Order: sequence, then C-alpha cells, then structure tokens
Amino acid sequence: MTNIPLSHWLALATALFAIGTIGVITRRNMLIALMSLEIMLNGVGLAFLAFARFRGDVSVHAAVFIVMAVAAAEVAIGLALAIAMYRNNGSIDLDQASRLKG
Amino acid sequence: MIKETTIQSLLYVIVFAPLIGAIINGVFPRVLSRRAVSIIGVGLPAISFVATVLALVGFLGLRSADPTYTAVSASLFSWIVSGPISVDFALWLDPLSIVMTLVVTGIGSLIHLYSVGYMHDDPSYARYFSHLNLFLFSMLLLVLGRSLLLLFVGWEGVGLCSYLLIGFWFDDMDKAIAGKKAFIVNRIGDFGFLIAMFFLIFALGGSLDIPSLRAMVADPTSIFHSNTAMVTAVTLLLFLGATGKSAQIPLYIWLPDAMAGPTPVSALIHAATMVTAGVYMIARLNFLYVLSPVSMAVVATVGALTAIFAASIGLVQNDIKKVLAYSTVSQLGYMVLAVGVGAFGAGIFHLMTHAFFKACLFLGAGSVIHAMAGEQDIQKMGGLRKKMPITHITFLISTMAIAGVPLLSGFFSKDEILFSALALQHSSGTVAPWLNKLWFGLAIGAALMTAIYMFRLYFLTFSGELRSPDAHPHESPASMTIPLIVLATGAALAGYLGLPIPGKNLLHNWLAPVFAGGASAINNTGSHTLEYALMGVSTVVALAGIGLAWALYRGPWQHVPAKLQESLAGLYKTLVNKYYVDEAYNAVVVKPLIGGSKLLHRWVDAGLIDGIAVNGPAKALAYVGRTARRLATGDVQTYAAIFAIGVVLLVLFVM
Amino acid sequence: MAEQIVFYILATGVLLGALAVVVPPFARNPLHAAVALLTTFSLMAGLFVMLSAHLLAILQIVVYAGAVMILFVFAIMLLNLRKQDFSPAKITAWKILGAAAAFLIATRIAMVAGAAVSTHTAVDLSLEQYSTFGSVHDVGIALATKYLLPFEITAILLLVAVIGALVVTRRQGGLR
Amino acid sequence: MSDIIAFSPVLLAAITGLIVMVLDLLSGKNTHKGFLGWVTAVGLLASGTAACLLWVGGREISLPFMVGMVQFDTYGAFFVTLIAIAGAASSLLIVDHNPEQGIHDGATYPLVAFATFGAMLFVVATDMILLFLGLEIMSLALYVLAASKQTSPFSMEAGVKYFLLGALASGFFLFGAAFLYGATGSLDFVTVGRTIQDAAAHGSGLSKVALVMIIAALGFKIAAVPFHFWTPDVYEGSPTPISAFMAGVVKAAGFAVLARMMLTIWGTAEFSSGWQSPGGILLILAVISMVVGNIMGIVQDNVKRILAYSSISHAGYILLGVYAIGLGEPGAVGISLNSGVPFYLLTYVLATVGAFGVLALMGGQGHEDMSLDSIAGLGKRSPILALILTISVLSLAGIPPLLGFMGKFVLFKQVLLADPDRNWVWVVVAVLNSLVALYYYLRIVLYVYFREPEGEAAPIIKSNAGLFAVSTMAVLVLLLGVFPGKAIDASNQASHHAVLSITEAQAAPAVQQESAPTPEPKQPLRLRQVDGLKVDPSHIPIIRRAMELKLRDSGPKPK
Repeated sequence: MTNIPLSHWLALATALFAIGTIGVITRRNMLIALMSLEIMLNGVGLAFLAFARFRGDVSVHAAVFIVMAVAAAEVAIGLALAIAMYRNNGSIDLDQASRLKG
Repeated sequence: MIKETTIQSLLYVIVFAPLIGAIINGVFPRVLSRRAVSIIGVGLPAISFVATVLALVGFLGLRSADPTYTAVSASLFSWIVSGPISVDFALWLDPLSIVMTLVVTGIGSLIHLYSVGYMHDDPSYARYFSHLNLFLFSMLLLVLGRSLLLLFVGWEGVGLCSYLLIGFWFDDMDKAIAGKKAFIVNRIGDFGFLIAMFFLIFALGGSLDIPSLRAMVADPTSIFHSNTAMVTAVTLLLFLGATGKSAQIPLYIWLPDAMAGPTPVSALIHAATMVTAGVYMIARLNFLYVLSPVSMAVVATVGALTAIFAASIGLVQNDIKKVLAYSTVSQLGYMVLAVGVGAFGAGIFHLMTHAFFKACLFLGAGSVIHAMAGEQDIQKMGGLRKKMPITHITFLISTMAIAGVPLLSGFFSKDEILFSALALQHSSGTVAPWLNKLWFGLAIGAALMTAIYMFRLYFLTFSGELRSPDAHPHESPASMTIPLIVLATGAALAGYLGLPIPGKNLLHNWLAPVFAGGASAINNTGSHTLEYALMGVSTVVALAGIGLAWALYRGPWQHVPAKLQESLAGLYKTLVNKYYVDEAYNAVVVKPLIGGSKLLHRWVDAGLIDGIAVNGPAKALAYVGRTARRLATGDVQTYAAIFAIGVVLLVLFVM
Repeated sequence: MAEQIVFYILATGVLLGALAVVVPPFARNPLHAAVALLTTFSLMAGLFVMLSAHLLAILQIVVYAGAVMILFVFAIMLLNLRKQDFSPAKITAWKILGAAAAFLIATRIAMVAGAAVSTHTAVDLSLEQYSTFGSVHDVGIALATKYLLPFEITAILLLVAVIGALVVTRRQGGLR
Repeated sequence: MSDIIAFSPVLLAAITGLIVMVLDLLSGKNTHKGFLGWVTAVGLLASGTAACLLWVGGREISLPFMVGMVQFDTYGAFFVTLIAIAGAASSLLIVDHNPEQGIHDGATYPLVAFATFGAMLFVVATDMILLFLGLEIMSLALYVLAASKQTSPFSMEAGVKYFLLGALASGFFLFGAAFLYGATGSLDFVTVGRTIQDAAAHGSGLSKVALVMIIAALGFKIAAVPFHFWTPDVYEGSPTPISAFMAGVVKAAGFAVLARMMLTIWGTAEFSSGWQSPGGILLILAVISMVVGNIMGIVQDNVKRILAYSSISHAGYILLGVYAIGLGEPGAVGISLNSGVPFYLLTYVLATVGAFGVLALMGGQGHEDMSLDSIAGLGKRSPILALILTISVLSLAGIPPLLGFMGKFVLFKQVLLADPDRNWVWVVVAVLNSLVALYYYLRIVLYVYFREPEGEAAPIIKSNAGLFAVSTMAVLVLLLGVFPGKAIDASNQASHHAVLSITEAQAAPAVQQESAPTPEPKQPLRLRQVDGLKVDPSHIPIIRRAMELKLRDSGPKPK
C-alpha cells in the first residue's frame, strides 16, 4: 500500500525539522519561535510514524502520542513565559532579551 | 625505653597537635582572649616538638637495641583503594624525617613564640595563629607522609597556607597579589609533581608508597633500570615541583614577593621550612634520582645557577627583607646543588644549619623593622648596634654563619657542599666531567657574594650612625629576643653535628640508612686533603668577602659603591631590577595568556565579523560595526544559531 | 500512483505552511503565522493517515490544531501585539550562519538517511492487520501495557506544566 | 510490589512534590512558606535514603511489568542519591532566599521536587520515551523556576533563554531518538544497543544521525562547548538556589544519562578508536570545553558567571572520563564506564552546590548583582560563609586534601589507566587546564578575604536552613576529601553497572515472573535484560519483530 519510499518520508520530516530550527534561530517574535518549535516536533513525529509504518510496529504510536502531550505542555509553558515576558518588558521581542551576556 | 607503639601514638600527636590548634583558633577567633589564643597557638606546636623529641629518644632506643632498625610506620586508615592503586594514610618516621620534623617543630615553635610579641597589636591575631598552625600541620604531613600522595597533600597544603599568610595584611592589594603569585607559581610546579606521580604509576608501574617504591627500585632487573628515559622524565617533572616550592630558576620569582607577609612568616615558611620541601623531596627520593645522571646534572646545574644568580641580585637590594629573600634563594640553590651532585647528607645538613641562621636573620630583621616602626630600607638605618644589643649580637652571629666564617655552622655545611660539587661524580659518568668544575666555580663565586651582601647588610644596618633621625629604635620584648638567642646559639653550634672527620660525622651516620641506596651510585673522587684544602680556600673567600664589604661600606672605599653604580649603570640597573625576570615573565607568559583570553572573549562576544571589519571597506565597516554590536552575545537566537552550527560541524565530521 | 500524487500535494502543503510560519514576508502578523501553522498541522494529519496512523491523525487535529492552536490564538489576542513592539528586523551573520547550518544538517541527514534506508520497504500488512494498525485498539493496548509507565508519568508532566504556567503568569501571591 | 519498592526512590520524589503542593494550598496565602522547604528537603532525602537502602540491600531490581523501562541498579542508586542531596540542598537554600528576594511563592517547592523527580526518572529510565519524559519534567519545571523572580528582568530573561534553547535541544534529542528507532526498531536502549552493535547496523547512517543529535542534546544539558552558551546567562539570571540546582542536579543527571546511553548503545571496543568514533567526538568536546570554559572564566567579573564557566570546564574533565572507557571487570565481555566519572561528579556537585549556596545566602534585601566586588570583604562580614565558599571553590580547583583533588586524581588516573600510551596527552592537557582554572578560583578567594567592597556589598541572609545546607556540603567536601574510600567504592560499583549489559542477559535463563525478589548475591550484581520478561500477548509481534530483525538465534525465545 505504501508506495512512497521511506527516504521521501524522512526527507520531508527532516525538512520540517530544519524549517522549525531555522524559525527558532531567526524569528524574533517569541510566539513564532514557539510555533517553529512545534513544527520541529511535528517533523519528529512524522519520522517516528514513518519508521513505525515501515517496521509494522504500532507500539511507537503510543510514544508519539506521549510526545504530543509533551509538546502541548511545552507550548503551555512557552506561552506562559511569553506572557510574563510581555508584562515584564512590554515586548516579546527575543532580541531584547539580551541583557545577560559575556 | 619507649616502645614502637608509643612512637606511633607520638606520631599522631606530632602531626595533629598543630591541626587542633588551627581548628580552635580558626573556629573561635572572637570567643578566645588574646592570651588564650597565644597559649593555644604556641602551646600545641610546642607539644608537637616535645613529642618529636620523645620520638627521637624512642627511636634511638630502638636503634641501639637493633642496629638494622630503620623506620617507624603508623598507618591511620586505608585512604584510596582504586584499581591498581592502594594508598594508606600513613606516617613514616625514619632518620631523615626525624631531622626534618625536629627542624620544623623546633624552629616552628620558636617562631610561634616570637610571633606573640611581633603580632601583638594585630587585629587578626587568632586568624594568624590559626593559619600558622595549619601551616605546621601541612608541613608535618609533607615531611612525615609515607606515600607520595600524602606528601603531595602536605605540599599543596603548605602552598595554600603560604598564600594565606603572604596575603595576611590584605588591606594592601600588592600583598594579596603577591600571595596569589606565590600560589600560582607554586601550582606550576605542582603540575609537574602531579604528572610525575601519574607517570610513576602508569609508565613505570611504580608505587606511590615510598618504601615500596624504594624496594621496587632496588631490584636491578626492574623497569626503573631499563627505562632510563622515563625515569629521567619523572625525576625532572618532580624537580619542576621542587623548583616551584624551593624557589629555583625559573620559578623562584615568587619568593622575593612573598616577603610581603609578616616577618615571622617569612622566617618560618620562606626561609626555614616550606621552601626546603623541594630539597627534602629530592633527598627522600634519592634512590630514584641516582638512576638518572641527566636529571642529577640538571638538578645540580639549576641549583648552582640559582645560587649565584640570586646572590648577585642580593648585592644591590636595599630592602632588608628582600636581601634576605634573595639570600634564601641563593642558599636553597646550594642545597639543590648538593642533592644534585649526590651529596644528599650535605644538602640536608645545610638545610638544617640554614634553618637556624636564616630564621634567626629573619627574626632579627623583624626585630629591626619592629624597632624602626615598619621601615625596611637599609639605607635609612645604621647604628642599631647600641640600641638593640641582643638583636645585634644574634644577627652578627648568624651573618657570620651564613658568610661561612670558620667554626660556625654555615662554614661546615657550605664547605661540604663545595667539596661535594668538586669531588662527587655519578658513577655512570655519562655527563660531561667539566660540569663539576663549573658547579664548584659558581658555588664559590656565590659564596664570595654571600659574604659581601650579608656584611653589607650588617654594616648598613648596625654600624655607623642612624641615618633617619625620626626613628627611635628600641630593643624588642623578651618573647622576641629569646627565640633570637636560641636560634643564634643553634646557628653557631649546629655545625658540630656534621664535622668533616671521617666516621665522626654524626649527621651522616644518622642519615646513612636513608641514603644507602642512593650513595652507591656516587663516586667520591676527592680526598680528605682536598677537603681540608678547600676549607682553607673558603675561609679565605669568606674573609675576603667580609673585608670587601667592610671596605666598601664602612672602610676607606665608601665612595666606590656610588662610583661603581655610576660607571656600571647598566649592570647595576639590571641587578636592581632583578635581571628583569618579572618583566620577562609578564611579557612572555602573563600578557599573552590574558591577551589571548581577552581576544577569545572579544571574538566570541563580537563575532567573527569584527575581525573582518578591521580590513573591510569603509561602508561595510560601518554596517558590520553595527552588526557586530548587535551580535554581542546575550542574544538567545545567536546561541541557538551556534547550537545548530555545532551540530552541523558534528554532522559533517561524523558522516 | 494516486498515492504519490496525494503525498506530494500534502507534503508541498505542509512545507509551504511551515515556510509561511518561518519566512518573514508571509508572517509579519502572528495571526497569519498561526493560520499557516494550522494548515501545516491539518495537512500533517493527512500524512499520518497515509502512514496508517489513524488515531494519531485524529489526535493531531484535536491536540495540535485544536488545543495548541487555541493556546496560540489566545496568547496572540491577549498580547495584542503591534508592529512597533518589535525593533526593525535584524538579520545578523550568526543567524544566517545558523540557518545555513540547519539547512546543511537537513540535506546531509536526508542524504545519509536516504542512502541508509534505500533498501527498506514497508512491511506488508495483512488485510486484518491493516484494518487495525494504528487504530485506537492497537495504540490503546500499547499505551496500557508497554507504555503504561510513561503514560502515567505524563500526568505528572502535565501537572508540572499547569503549575508552571500558573507560577509564571500569576501577578502576585500564591497559587490561586 | 517488588517493582514499586524498586521504583520507590523515584516515586518518593514525586509524592514529595504532591504533598508539598497540597501543603502549599492548605497553608493559606499569607503564611511564611519556608517550612515547605524543609518538607521538600526531608522528602527528597527520604528518596535518597531509599535509594541507598535498596543499594545496601544489594537488590538489583528491574521492573518486569513496566516492560523494562526502568533499571534501578547501583548506577541509578548512586545518581539518585546524589540528585536527592543536591535537590534537598537547593530547596533549603530557597527557604530564606526567596522571601528576601521578593519571590513569594510556595509553588517553587513543588516545582523543585518535581524537577528532582524528573532528574531521577531521567537517570533510571532505559527507554527513550520515559527518558524523554524525565528530561522534560525536569526541564519544564526549571524553565519556570529560572523565571520565578518575576520582578527581575534578568530572571525572566534567563527563563526565556533556557526555555527556548532547552526546547530546541529537546527537539534534537527526539529527532535522534526517532532515527535510533528507525535504525533498530526499538526505543529501549538496551535493545537498541544490542542491535546497533551488530555489525550490520553499526555505523549505519541512521545511527550516526542519532549519535550526533543525542550528543548535541545531552551536551546542551551538561553544558559542553559549543552547546554551552546558555549556561552563564541562565546561571547568572536565575535565582541563585535555582542556579545551584541546575549546576548540581541537571549536570549530574545529564552526565549519568550521557555516559549510560553512549556506552550502552555505542559501547563497542571501537568506542574510542579514532576521532570519528563516538568516544572521539566526546574527546573533542571535552578538550574544547575545558579550554573555552577556563579561558572564558578568566575574563569574567561576576561570580555566578565564573562558576558557570567553571561548570563548563568541569564538563570537559568529565567528558574526558566518559571518553576513556574502563577496562571492565576482569573476564567480562565489553566495556565499562570509567570508574572515576561517578566519583568526580560527586565531588563536583557537592562543591558547586556549596559555592552557589553561599552566593544564594548573599542575596539579602533583593540584592541581585553577584559581581566580584559585591562579595568583597565577605571574610570579615561572615567568616563562616567565607570559609564555606573558600572550601567549595578550592575543592573545585582541586586543591588537596579537599574532595575535588581526590576527584581529579582518581578521574585522571582512570583515564590514564584506560590507555596509558595515548591518553597521557589528554591528562596533561586537563591538568594544565586545571592550573589555568586556579586563576579565577583564586580571584574569588582574593575578593572574599583580601578586598574591601568598593560599591554596595551583598547583604547576607540570616538563614538556618541555608547555612545548614551549605555547611553540610562543605563538611562533606572536607570529610570525603580525607576519607574518600567509601565514596570511591560506591563509584566503582556504580560504574560497573553503567553499561547495561547485553551479553549476560542473553546467557541468563529467562524469566521468573511475579516471584518475590529473592535477595540476590551482592557481588557481583548481575544485570538483567528485562525487555519481554513478562510477555503480554500484544507484545508478541513487537518482540518477534525485534528478534527477527536483529537477534537471530541468540535471543531468548518468545513463548
């Protein structure tokens, strides 16, 4: 049924992962950086599921499920931090979070 | 009759009594009265000294009962058992460590007593005694430790205490920096020591336990005899440690600066005990050193060079403690020369006599400084002979002893070293034979200079008229003069323990079992006639030096020093600036290190772009300058970017 | 063939959505980025279905497209960001290097992994297996047996997240 | 039941968290929350004690019904104990630090307890997903704790930075885990290791991707260069007790997992052969971590940053230890962890928590700045804190007879022992580095004793809890320095079990099921491979799959 080679799935997953990483590196808006993190985790999930399908191993689906929960928890904390940062700084510009340095 | 078990208990008392003193005075500095602090601070070292004497008596008893008896060992607990290494926390009392322990506790106790008077008005009185006792504890651990590792613990401990005590008057930033300098320079040496221990274990399969190591080395089929290169490496690395601790070229630079500490500290740590640790360590490992003629030659050469080098600097110093400091470096050079030529007994002998007269000199100097209200410049002193009779007499005796005036202690010990330098040769004879003549020449030159600068110091300080009218010198209190008298007596008489009469040399006979292994590799090419002839020579040298000093600073040639100073301005300046060694270190070691770290700092901070910007076209420069400022890390996304760059480097590297 | 077409369409959509989140011109406004992200998540669910991960496809919609997106939208509304909240765009050399590095990682990994798995073919699931693979039943069994412990501990994770979010966002005082 | 007992140390930490949370809610809004710190500390210490008891009892208990996801052996016990101690000390430091800093929140304590729980789980887990959960619980709690001083922009910034980079690292970890799964078909890293070490899969592209990703992610947690950039900023910005927690707990847990994963999964005889081997990568990271950490430490003016760079350089030393694998027990197949590593971590954690602890007690009246100048003259203002700081810092510098020296001695000795011909270079490099490091450690001592403050000096917090914590650390540093025997023993035992063995598991007769844990002989503690011990019908396809793929004829036959 699956005629698409595994390497295609992996390429897609890796691409998503890389796009997410680039987002975290380049976007100053903390919300968008958070979204990029989610894209990374989605890439990971895709890789997991692709491997699972190609190995015919369903138990990893449970692992991906747990990863989803973790991702959600991470977003919750991240957004909370963004809000707190906004209150504190009046901005969620990551560039402005650079008082500590050296 | 004292039993062996009793001696073992005494060993614990010797080592731990000062520690208890350190803890009490360190933990309750505000609770105790000054009197209580003094009693604890002086009493516990004294107990340690008494215990040492008792241990000596017991040891003599055991040895007379059984002439082959060599050492008492007391193991407290099994310290490290890890893989092939098993080290006990064990103490080891043999003739060598008895001599060292007597010097440390005896002179240590006297200096503690002296400190009661000297430090009387200091606000941090308890802390001072606490540190001093802690030092004594570390030093005893160094001397009595049975394994190299325990020795190393003591080795680092004395360094730490030295650091704390040099910087004792830390209100003055220079002093705190001097302490740090001492510690860091010492650590360079310690690095050698540590690496040497690793090599000893892993390259040579040796043990850290000194008696076991000795037994291993004694086996002529062992690797120690086949792998000479590694033995040379190990001994040279250990010697690096010794150059740090015993202030030899190239690591001597810390010792003169260490004079920033209170004078009794200089007397105890930087003259009598700690700085001799390197000499002690080489003597302790004599069986290892004699396996490598190269190492021996290096040790001796470094010692001889240090002796003359430091003496020449001492000629022109004007700070009373600096003169003594360079003198100490020079005398340590003698000791190192002695152990380097295989005259381990002579090295220890000089160590002992030096401990007496140098401690006495420092304490005398302390007494002078005390009397002159902190003045240390000898150009501003003079005429103290009448005002401070006891200090004067004791100082004079010690000065004569160090200058090598016949029949005083320094004469005998220095003479033995001069003789050894000329006459002792390594049996394998692989190193150039002319080296002996070089060592002898350097040593005799240093002896002449010693006589000159010591008597220059004496004449400028004690004779003539007082050159600073505001000072009102007075004799010091009894707690200060009593140690002076005891030490001066020692300085006069200690030499008779090592009279150069065959078979009657008490110290040599006493130490013979310790150096038995090492002595076999050393050939004595000299005769007793030569030895007595050399005594004549050195007497002449000493007297010539004294005469010259008298002539230059008291006698008819008083204008000459100034003239010399003028005509040999370059040399004089070089000497005053101590051959610019500190400056050289600064330029070669310190600056590049700090510069390098700053460079890296800036590089990471400002990014690669900064560097490119320097040469870039003007427009780009402006842009990049802004960019570089923005790039200044602290930006979380820059970190993320570097994280990704790190990963990509790994990825490209691995795949 | 049809499968390939669907895959490429979905994959393109997912990638475009993701790029729209990340590449500035499309996503100045966080709300637009959120919409793009929603697209990515939803299309991803389609890909999951293609991998026979039926339950996870649904969860993808529920958790990501539902819960997570709602959180984002809430945050966006709450913060009510305006353009002037951000300093002018800065493209620094480090960021360019970092992005290039991420790109390099991806291409390198895709190449290496692609080569490593080039011989792998999907396990042929029997019809019976196929009907249950990735179903609630199968995944549920895995969760209740092999992954029981992680499943339970996820509860603590969520608890920590809740406390954490409260602690960070509260203005003063205790937990209430 | 036996499983619960075996898991009890970790569970106790979680229960502590729950209890403290409830107590916080019950105790009302305006009460002083300090007592919660004591409760947390007691709970965490109980968890540490439980770990010790299990250890002393000589039980090596694995968890059949949890399908081999947890391995509680001497290695786990060692690190759980260490983590418990560091966690307890940090929670005691919070007691008076937080009110003085204006951090009014009882929720700090449950978060600390949960973070400790996460770290423990992280250490004992042998399954990628459980491991990841532990990592995330620890990290999420710490992101929040780092930002818990809300009035301070620095604290907020620390939290945001730590979060963003930590989440990035987590992503990399998961990505690595996914590829590891792809390469081997399992998430249990014993099975993964067994499969990877099979010649066919060894060095395959997938496992290399996983190797790099996992090294990067764990390198982030342990602050190895070049994944270290967050460390100084976050340590500086976070409330100081939290910095202590991060420098102690996170580092210990990170290293415990790094060593175990590296050696279990990639630990073949070629582990450290050549630069491109897994060990070679660790070696490179080790050397640059040492060098960068120490050089950057020299130019710092803030004590917390100095300690942060010091922690980076220590990561370098420990990585060197992980690189230099041990010889294993005589006659044993395979390799073992260098036995100096757990001991070194012990020495490092005690000293660094002590040092940060003293700084935490200097943040009175909301004082945040920990520049060298603000600690100047501490020797006069508080001799006891000055002494503790000095002991901790000198121990970090490796001055005998303090514990840090023993740690360096044993670690470097073991590194040499692993391969005397090649490793001496790295030992010399490491020793030279520790020499350089002395410069900045001494700067701290210099300021504490030998300088008067020029600006405002940091006000000292009067805190029994904090003083108790830091003085315990200092006493341990001193005592264990003089009597390190037991600790070295413990480290040796722990390191024997660091690599989850697979050869013995295959030889071991399969499976007693729910039988009560028979007290097993203490020496040697055997490692059991537990995946599939109790076989649920639904696992059969999974297990068979794994068997078919990699085990061929040698594995235990499924029923």
